[in-house]
Amino acid sequence: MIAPALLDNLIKVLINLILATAAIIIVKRDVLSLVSTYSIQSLLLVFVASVLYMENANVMLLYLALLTLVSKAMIIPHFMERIQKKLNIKRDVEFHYLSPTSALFASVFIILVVYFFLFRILGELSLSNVFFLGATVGVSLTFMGMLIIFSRKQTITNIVGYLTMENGVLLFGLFLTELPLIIEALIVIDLIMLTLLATILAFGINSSIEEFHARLNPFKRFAAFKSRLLNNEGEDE
Amino acid sequence: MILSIYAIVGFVALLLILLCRSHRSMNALSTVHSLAYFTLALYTLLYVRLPSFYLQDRYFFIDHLGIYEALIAAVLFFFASVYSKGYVEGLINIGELDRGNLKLFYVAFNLLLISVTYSFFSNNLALFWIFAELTTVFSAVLIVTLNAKKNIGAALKYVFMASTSMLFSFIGLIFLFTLTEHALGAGTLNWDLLMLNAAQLSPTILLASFVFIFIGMAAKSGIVPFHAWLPTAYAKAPSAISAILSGSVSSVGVYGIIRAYAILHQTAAAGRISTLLIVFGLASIAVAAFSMLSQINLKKLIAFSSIENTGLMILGIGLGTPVALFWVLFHKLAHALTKAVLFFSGGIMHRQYGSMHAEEIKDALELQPLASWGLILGAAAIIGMPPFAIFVSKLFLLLQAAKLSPVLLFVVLALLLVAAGAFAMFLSRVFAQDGGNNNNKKIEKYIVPDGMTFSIVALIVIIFVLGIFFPQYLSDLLNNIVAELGIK
Amino acid sequence: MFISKGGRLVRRISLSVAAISCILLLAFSSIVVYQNQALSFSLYQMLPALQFSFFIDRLAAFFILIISIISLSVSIYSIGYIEHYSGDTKKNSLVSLMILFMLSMILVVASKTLFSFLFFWEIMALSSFILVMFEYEKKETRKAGIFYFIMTQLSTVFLLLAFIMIYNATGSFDIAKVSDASPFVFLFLFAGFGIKAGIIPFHKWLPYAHPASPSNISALMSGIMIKVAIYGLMRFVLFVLTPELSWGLLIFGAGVISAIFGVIYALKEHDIKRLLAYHSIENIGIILIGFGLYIIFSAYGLTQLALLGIIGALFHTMNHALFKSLLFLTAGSVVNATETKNIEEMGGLIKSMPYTALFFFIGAISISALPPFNGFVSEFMIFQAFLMSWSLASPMLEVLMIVGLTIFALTSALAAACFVKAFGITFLAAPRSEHAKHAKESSFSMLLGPAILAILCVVSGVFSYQIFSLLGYASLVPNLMIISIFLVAVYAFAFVSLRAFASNNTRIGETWGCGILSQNPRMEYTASGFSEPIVTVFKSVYKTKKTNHRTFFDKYQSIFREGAGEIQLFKFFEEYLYMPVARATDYISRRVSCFQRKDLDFYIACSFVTVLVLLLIMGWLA
Amino acid sequence: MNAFVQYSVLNVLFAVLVSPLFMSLIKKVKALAQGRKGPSLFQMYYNLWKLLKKEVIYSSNSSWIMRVTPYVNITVMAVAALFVPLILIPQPVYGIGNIILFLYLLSLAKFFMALSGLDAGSAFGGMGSSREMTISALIETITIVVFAALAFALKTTNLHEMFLQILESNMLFLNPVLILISISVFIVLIVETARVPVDNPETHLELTMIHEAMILEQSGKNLALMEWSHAIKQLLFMGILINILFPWGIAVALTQYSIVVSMLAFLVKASVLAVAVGLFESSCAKSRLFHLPSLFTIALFFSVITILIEVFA
Repeated sequence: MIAPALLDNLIKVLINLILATAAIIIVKRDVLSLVSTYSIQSLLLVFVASVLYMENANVMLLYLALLTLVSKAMIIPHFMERIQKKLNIKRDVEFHYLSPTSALFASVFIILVVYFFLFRILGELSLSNVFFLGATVGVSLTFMGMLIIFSRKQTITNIVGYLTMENGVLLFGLFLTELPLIIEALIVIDLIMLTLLATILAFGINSSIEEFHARLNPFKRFAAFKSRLLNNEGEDE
Repeated sequence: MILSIYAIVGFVALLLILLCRSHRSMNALSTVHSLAYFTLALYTLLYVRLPSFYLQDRYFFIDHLGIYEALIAAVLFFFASVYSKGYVEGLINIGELDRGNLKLFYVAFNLLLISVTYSFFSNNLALFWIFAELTTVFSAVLIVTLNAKKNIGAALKYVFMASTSMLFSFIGLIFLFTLTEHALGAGTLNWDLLMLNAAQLSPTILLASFVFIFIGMAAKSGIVPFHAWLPTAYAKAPSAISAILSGSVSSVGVYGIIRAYAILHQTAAAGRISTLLIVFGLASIAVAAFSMLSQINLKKLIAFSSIENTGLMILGIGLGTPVALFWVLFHKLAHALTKAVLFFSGGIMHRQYGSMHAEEIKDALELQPLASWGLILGAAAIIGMPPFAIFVSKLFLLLQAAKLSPVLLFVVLALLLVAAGAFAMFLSRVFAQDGGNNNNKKIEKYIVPDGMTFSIVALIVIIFVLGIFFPQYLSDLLNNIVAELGIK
Repeated sequence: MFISKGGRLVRRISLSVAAISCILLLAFSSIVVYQNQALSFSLYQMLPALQFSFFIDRLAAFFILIISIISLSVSIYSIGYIEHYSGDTKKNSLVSLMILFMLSMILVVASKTLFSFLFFWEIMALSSFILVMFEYEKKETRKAGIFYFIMTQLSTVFLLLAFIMIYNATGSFDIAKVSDASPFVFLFLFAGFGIKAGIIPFHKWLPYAHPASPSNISALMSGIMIKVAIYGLMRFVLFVLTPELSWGLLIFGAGVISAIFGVIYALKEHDIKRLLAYHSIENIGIILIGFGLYIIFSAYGLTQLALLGIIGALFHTMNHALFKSLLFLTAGSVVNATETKNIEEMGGLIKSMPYTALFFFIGAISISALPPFNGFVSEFMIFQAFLMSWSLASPMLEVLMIVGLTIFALTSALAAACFVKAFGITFLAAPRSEHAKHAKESSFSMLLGPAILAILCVVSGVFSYQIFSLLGYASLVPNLMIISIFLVAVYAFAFVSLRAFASNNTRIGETWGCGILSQNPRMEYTASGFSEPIVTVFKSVYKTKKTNHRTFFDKYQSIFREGAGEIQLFKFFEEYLYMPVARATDYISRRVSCFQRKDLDFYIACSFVTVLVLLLIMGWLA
Repeated sequence: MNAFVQYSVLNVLFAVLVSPLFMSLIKKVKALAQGRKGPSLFQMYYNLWKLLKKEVIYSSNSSWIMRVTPYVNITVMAVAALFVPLILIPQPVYGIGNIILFLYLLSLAKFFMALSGLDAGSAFGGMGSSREMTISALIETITIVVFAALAFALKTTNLHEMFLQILESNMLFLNPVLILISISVFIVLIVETARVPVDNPETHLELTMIHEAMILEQSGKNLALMEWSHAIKQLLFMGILINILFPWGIAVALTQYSIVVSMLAFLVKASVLAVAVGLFESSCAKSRLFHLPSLFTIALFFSVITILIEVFA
């Protein structure tokens, strides 16, 4: 068994790393490295879940880590890279409303606001320090993802922003509580579908309508992901 | 039991659609599907003891509110599919829709029906959240099946705005779950349990979680300032889909707010929530009303009117009295049906003129009398003229608002006036336009298929009847809902 | 009463059915008016709170009487009138909407609950809006329609406010006495009904909507719809609220202003229907003056004078309905025959359309309040109330009465001047345009409808004393029957004696034109010329701006080359009241719709900021 | 009833027969003031007689309005004569004597007259009608206010009762209120009878004329009737002024003696007034149409002053 204090420190390091990836995403202009940074971030999330598992010995967390690993660190980045190669967009250099530096300052501000908020709201639940930090970073990450969405021009970057938001929510959830597994799984699937759709849409924006429909329509071409997910949908009911 | 029948019907319908090839059969299947849902809902309402719960964790349940919403959705989908028969055929003929995409269209259509219905039957709020997200996905697919580049932009807007906000909702759910975990020992997101134990939960955190949930639901239902996707999406979607989007998909958001509000209503935080809802409702009405005024696109006009009406509903919920909620629920029904009339009529105009812009629509009364009168009567109904259903619900909502504050009443009335004026201005502008004498290319008259005529006429009759006849049964049902929601 | 398909015959039948039901209603309501017994019944209950129930007392019956008379004659008139529109569908929808319109007005008046009042009020508004928009192809119609719509909705907004406040005070939808209502209730009611009735400064829709709508509809709208608003005001002020002196003063003041401005604006109009519309404003003003006097005198306990005021107002309501509908119907015939609304292009119609001219003439005499016709009787009562106000206890009020009297007298004198113009330019002298030259007399039904009203105008004037005796108010009016007998007798005497004793030779010659032979219509006095002196006298009211440009051949400016002059009328209310509101609304709307033209990033940023702000607020409040 | 019929016949006949006399009298006074000899006092009777014997010429544009107007005018004036007791004050019945009714009867005549001005399509007629209606709109207002002042002062709206009251109160020349009112009434009289400075009855075919322009197209017996009714109208206003200022001499009961006395008394009083009118006219110049409102304002001013005195005293 590893000492809890060490684990706490480990978690702290991981959380800082996650923040760092978010910062990188905010300032990076190279699309390919954006996607890979995202997959690193997801991987860090998997680590956080595993470390928490070591602390709590809750199998749920392990499953969750696995789910995240498969979906967020592998499937989605892979899919996005493919799309991105198709589109041949290398860089996203335009910044809206916020320049990279001011976006970073804004992120600091966000973290402060979120901390203040959570402190006031969750004060009565008396969470441990680490958990509280995790929750704060989770929510802040969500906001930073949103910040990425509106400060960048390319849809593909926007999707990365959205994914960062998701990661933030996931992080928040990890530290605060764990939902029933089935729900978690459904949520992940849900999010994957959304991401895929958004990616296809992003593809559509930059390609011809025929190509777009070919990619969108699972009945026209194989488009494997889509059709499999649709079948999943049928089972849900 | 009922729920599995629902699932089986949905699954079979989907399977058959996947198998069959012709447009006619796909459409027929969709119609049968929605009709079956309608029958099921009716059956449930009449013969099943409500609320009833399903699955061992009580993830699903059917209570009066759920079945009521499901009923509205089924009716809308039914009319939309009847309408689609001719409408989609027309889309294909003029090349706005590829025949190859037809299957995708119908699959998404039916999946949308299924996910909307199931979102109403979810007891677990996280499950509800999932279905709500799914409705976004399928609606977006429906929007982008058309062959227009602009539709992709619209869908992107929709997906991004709705789902980013929905993530905040999820944060809210996590709050809620944590809260119950701390207060009750075991975390739960089951609505019935939350209702039962609401009094023991901390109002502050409840409030915070409500606000987060509200953000997502607000984006889903198009409340200002999360509304920007709505006019574009409604305008770009095929008219049959716009009707559904307006009547039942964004209704999912309002539904979520009602559910969450019901929980909060049991606690000390109710007052603050009311303020929040009233502020957002008012902002929605105001922005929508003024946007309508300078609108030149028919469908956008109708879309903004949806925002305005949603705002009114939110405001009504915020008032927090049983009577107000009663009429909010009725308003939901009336608004959904009336909007369908408008969108369907607008669809005919779109077929006729290939555009929704005011200056393109000429000689409308001669060329398309049905659609024109549909628009006129629909507009009259939506701005709350008797003898249509919205008149009554608006009147009572305003009565309730007046109880709170006369100033509020005055502001709302003034804004409603602006909205009404916008409709009048737009319609009179449109119908006053004639082709002029110099139209060498005589516009060919678009022959309206029977299914479209039927939908419009039937809906007008329904809103008319609802406007002058209030069935005892409906009033019992609505009272039941209000009681179940614990609004006292 | 509601038919939408079919041909000419069906329309005829439905209009006749409408006419017959009007006769029945007429009989019914006159019985109620005569016997002074209220009756009440509930028709249909939608929800426990929402009842469609009706209650007809003397006041309601009186208004129903008015409505049914006007509807009767308009129905008859419409049989002929609608045939000049093209398209069966269009005609049929006109007929059915018109009947719906009439029905809704009757039901508004008969309503017992606030709910049914509002319900039918809105139906009335909606059907009349569609009717105004009937000739939707025209641009003016569109403008008029919008204007009408906005104003009528505004009126509903105010009514709704008032009704809701009444509901909150009593807890029920009954139109029943409210013990302590806030003055706002009255103000809202006044604004609501005032807009519909066309009180200045809410009057602007009238001169737009009346010319735009078909003439039979104008007759209905001006004849009775604005009276329904008067009914509402009377019903609510007298039976629901407890009138106070200050309310009376407000109503009185509004009445005085409407009356004088209405007629002054009417004088400068050359569009015959717009002219009549402005006169509606004037007459509504007169009715309100009567009503205001009633409240003022009641507050001082002067029952007799108060009675004069209210009976005068009510009788004038009826009279105005009669003669204004008559005028609109005949004006409609004229417009149909000449295809223009501009009176400058009419003239000489008295020869081609003798009956129409006669009916218009009767209407003109009535509206100018000349004895022994009906318009005189009601104005007489109001005058009488004014003149007898010496018994008022408050000197300041008496001064106010004098001011009111002066303006009222001016109003009725100007009205006469205006109708000299309207009748003289339209019907007399030589035709001023080709259209006028070829005008034809209208069909039988288009004469029968106005004929009924014309006869009623005369009868209700000449036999007013007898009518009032029957109702128990004998002492209020002079016996005009005697006067009329005198008039007829003297006329006959003069005629017979001159026929017997004076020369009976007559010769037809050309109008003397200072030696110029062969007069042409351009030498006739025009309508603008006719009203010019009055416009000059009241130039401060019109805010006219006269400009002229002249050029000369020489530098001393003595040999005139050419010149142009123009008179601009400054539309005071439009400039200062309506336009600022419209501009502000437009400005806001443009600013708000800017929001819709931004891109996705902007919206996300908006959501972002909103969420952050919510977060801060929550943190702060927690 | 019987007494009323007797009063009617007497008063109307007297008014109709005597009225032309004063038209000529005023002309005579004006002529004398200008140093001319002037027409005979009965000149107007001769004129009427002559006109009655002439043929009537109608314009081809004209309609029945033109044809009935003269009769309407004379009829209305005759009936209006019932309202102003010249030689006998009867008991008021049927609302006869009411000032509003009286004024509006006169308006009726004016209405027809103005229309007949437009009927022939002559520019003169139109101009006359237009100006007449403008002036009458203003003066009617003032007349009503003047009568309102009377009503406020005497607490009745019936001319008969008013005169009776003045007669019975012994306020000989001393009532300031009545004097103020009579100034206004005098102005009304000048305006209503189309005299200088408002109108110039002597000008023909000049742009200053108002009344004459309106009846320009009338001829023969129709013109006679118009002139005659104009004379009656003048007499009626004179009667009102006389009865306000100096009613004494008028009969209150119907006896032969009193009637004769009151007839003579009236002739004397009216002659004095006619001379005054003539002198007034001679001392004024015709003023511009648009300067007239200021004249009217004087009348309004006096009557309003009267009312204020009544109200505040």
